[in-house]
Amino acid sequence: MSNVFIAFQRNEETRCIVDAIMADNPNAVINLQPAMVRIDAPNTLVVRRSTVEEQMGRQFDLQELHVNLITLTGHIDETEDEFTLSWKH
Amino acid sequence: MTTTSVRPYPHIQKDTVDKFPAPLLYIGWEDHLMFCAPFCLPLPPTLKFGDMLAGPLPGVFGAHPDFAKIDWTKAEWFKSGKAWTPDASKTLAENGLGHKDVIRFRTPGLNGLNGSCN
Amino acid sequence: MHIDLRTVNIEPLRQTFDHIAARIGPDKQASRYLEGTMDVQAAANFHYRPTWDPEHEIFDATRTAITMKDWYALKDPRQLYYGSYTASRARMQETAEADFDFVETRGLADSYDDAARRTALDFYIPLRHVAWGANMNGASMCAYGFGTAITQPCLYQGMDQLGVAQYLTRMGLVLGDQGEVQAAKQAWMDAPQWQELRRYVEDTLVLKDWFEMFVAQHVALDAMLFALAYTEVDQALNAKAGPTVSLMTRFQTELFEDSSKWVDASLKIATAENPENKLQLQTWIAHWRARAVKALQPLAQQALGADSEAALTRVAARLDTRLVKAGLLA
Amino acid sequence: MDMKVNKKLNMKDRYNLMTRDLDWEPSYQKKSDIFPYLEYEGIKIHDWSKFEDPFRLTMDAYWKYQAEKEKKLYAIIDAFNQNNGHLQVTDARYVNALKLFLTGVSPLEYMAHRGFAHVGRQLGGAGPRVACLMQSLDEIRHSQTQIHSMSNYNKFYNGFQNFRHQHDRVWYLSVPKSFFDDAVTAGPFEFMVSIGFAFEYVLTNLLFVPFVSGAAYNGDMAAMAFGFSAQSDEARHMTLGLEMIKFILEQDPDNLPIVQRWIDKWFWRGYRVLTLVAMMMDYMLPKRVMSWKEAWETYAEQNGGALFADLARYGITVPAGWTQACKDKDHISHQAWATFYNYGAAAPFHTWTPSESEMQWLSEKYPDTFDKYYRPRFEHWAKEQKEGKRFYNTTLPMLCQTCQIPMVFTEPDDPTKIAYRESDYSGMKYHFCSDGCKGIFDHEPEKYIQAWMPVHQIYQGNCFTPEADPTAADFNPLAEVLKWYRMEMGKDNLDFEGSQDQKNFKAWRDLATAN
Repeated sequence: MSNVFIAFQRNEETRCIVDAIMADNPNAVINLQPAMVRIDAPNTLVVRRSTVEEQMGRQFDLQELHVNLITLTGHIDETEDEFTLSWKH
Repeated sequence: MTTTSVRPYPHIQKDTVDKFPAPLLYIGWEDHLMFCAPFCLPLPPTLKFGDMLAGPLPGVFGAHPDFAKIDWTKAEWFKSGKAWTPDASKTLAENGLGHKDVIRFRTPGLNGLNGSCN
Repeated sequence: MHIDLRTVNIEPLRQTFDHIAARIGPDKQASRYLEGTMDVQAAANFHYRPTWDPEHEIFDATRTAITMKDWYALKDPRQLYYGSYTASRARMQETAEADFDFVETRGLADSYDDAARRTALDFYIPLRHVAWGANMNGASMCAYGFGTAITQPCLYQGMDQLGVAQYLTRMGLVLGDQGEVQAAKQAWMDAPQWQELRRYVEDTLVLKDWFEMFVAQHVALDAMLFALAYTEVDQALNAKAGPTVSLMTRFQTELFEDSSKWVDASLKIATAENPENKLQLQTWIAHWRARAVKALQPLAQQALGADSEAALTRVAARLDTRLVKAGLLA
Repeated sequence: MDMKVNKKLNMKDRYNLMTRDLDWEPSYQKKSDIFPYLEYEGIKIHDWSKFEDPFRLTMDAYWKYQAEKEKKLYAIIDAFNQNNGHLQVTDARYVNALKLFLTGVSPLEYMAHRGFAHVGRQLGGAGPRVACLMQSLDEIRHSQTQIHSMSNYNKFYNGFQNFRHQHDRVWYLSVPKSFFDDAVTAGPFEFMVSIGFAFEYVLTNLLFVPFVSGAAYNGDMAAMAFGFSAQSDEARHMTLGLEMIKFILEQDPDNLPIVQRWIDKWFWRGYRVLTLVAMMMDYMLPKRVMSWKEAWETYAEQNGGALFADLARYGITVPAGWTQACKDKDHISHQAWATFYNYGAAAPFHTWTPSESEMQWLSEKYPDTFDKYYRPRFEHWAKEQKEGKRFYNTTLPMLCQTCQIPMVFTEPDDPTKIAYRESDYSGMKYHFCSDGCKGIFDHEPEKYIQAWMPVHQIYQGNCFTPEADPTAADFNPLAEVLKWYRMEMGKDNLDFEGSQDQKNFKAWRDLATAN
């Protein structure tokens, strides 16, 4: 089993996204760097639209993730409701 | 192996000897990594090996404090990595050196700055 | 440490990069368009021949019969670089989004006249495939063309055409459904009235000379197709059934106006460069224009009936006006 | 996705309708004439529709989000420029990292733009074509945002002003140039494995994340902004690379050995180019982020390890050069900086010896190697410089025929011995820095014998301006080569100590703090 990770620029929007990820992924570990925030999680990590919307108090399209995304690893599965990273081994 | 291509691939050999004023010789000094890499020099095939040591080489390697201490009679030579004995009185060509050959020398007792191979 | 640096007035050593200064003079500030465009393509000392085209260098001006002393003479009058390009298209898509939204929320599609709906579906929706071909050609011209001044807008135009294909698909889904979109594809493949146009598009896909492709795509085909589709047919439907289709094709109308500026400028510069270019362009235009007219006739007929001939005459006249301005027609 | 439709279609079906359904089976032209480059590499694809693009971006969404990113980015660049932000960086030495980036990396972004336009036209499936064309657009973005954010530095510092001219000519810039030329001249599938997978997926984090974090640490908001903004596209690119390689491997078992060979080759080619990044991290940033070794352990060994563990189910193994690369992490940054220190007269940026506190940092980060193998040469050079004898190596080095880096790398198990490898081909000897580079040559010698080797080109007399007269008595070949490079002796090159950059930076900062 390996870690997947996702990293964002640090700003007001991603604060909500990161909070949502931490709420939905109890095993995730957060790593704050200058101007960047990185989240590692064992094997799989999910970004849930509904949770982000609760955090932001507005509608959120998962494709908006791209605006502040820095990097990620793992296989991606994206639907209207969830954006999932995972390794298959 | 050949290069796979959609149509026949051209043979463009850029660095053949005819394009240079003189054949290239690559020369490295073992245990002296202050010079980051071996050197590339165009040298006439008629140049005597001993004249190369006395002529061009000081300009190339002279910046190292070990260089002035070299006793060339004790230097060990390698050609393409194999031990090799050049004849200082013969030309590069007579010593069997051709275009793009690579030679290196070791100077026993002189192992770089404080023996650090630098 | 933070120091207030705004108050410092220091003299720059130079105003721009040397290759830009060589073009505009050393004392001028250069635009972002110029700095991001001029001479940015590698032009010397390529290391290897392409395995997919061993007869040429990676970038090679001899991939076309057109010659230019300086390929960077072919500047884009819109000065589009990536930032200004996406800003412009983002505005256009926002308008388009609002228009589609308007059509959908007001139920304009449901209340649209059925005869007009039939005409619109039959005429517009197969054009998504024409736009797809244009997208592929845009990629070709960008990949095999020479000099960023022209290859850059070729890709932008190719991506615009992908946008056109997607807006047309979307209009098909609003006016009809997925079945209608599939039926339109069937017509594109089999219906006799579409075959000349499909042949035209497929023939452009295999063109080896990228500037001939530019002529076949932008000058001969798009100049007439966009005028026919987004002026003539659009007006006819407007008169019959109101502006529903105009709302959903606004992107194309704006794009046509925008891209024509670039196409015309490029033609004009290449024509003025030398008499051989002019002759070559005239030869290509004569060939592809005749084919485009032939390909569009049955479609104009299908959409406009008895008015089609007059409409095509107007479309051709508009192209003539453009060619006169470019110096290709007396 | 923005394209809302009234008939309920799921995201995947809608996206298919917006992309692959636009494609059709041609009948007026042969498919093999429309897509002429799909056969010759030996890759077998049976069903292009099996390719899945996970980011289902339609053009309207692309324009919308990308325009938003651009707006944010240029706002930062404008503010940075208006406020003389360049004077806020830690030290003017930092600016040299940007020079290296603009001359070495930005032109590659442009090559990626054209290369992806090419494969975005030529691949047999509509899905991968669209994804490649979006990447082609992104890459011209990166090329331009880099030029634009460094445009202001160019106004105040030396060494940026001829980046484009120099990329095609200067000795060390043939390293990145030949890397990308190699990739775009390969077939479309190899291009996807080389750039899309090996570079974007395996190595890009090592290029961008340290560089961009370095910018952030050193107060360069403009470079940080373009870097992070570019990275937001990289996430899409990395995914395209990974999906592409999975797709190729799933299509036919015969593809595995070809793909494995490409992975071996391109891992090594890319890794060699990253030598420049290693050096930048360990020597060029006044305020360090992490050592190259740490970056390698994080982004290559851990993340790359996870990736190859995942690809094992297809039969893919870690690249052939992986073990050596992991050993080399203790060495390459020092060897590279020593090289640029040697040839500090021939590169359009400044070099320097690390200060005592910087050497202390290097000792801590590289406890097994720095003091033993590298400190002695830097101390010697610093001493000589103090005595007014700054060492400049003026004899041209021997280059590796494949990666074109001077032969500076040592044997994997003996850091005191330069690694020499050679092959005979077509009546001539060819030399390499490593087993990796030799293997690449031996597989396709016809390709690499064409290489435009800077040192050889100088000796052939091809690197002088038309005004130069090699027969003149006072002909100075190195000075003439610098002219041809469009490098101004004493301004663009030589040691940082005493440079115009150093003096100006200090004078301008003093202006800001004095009354």
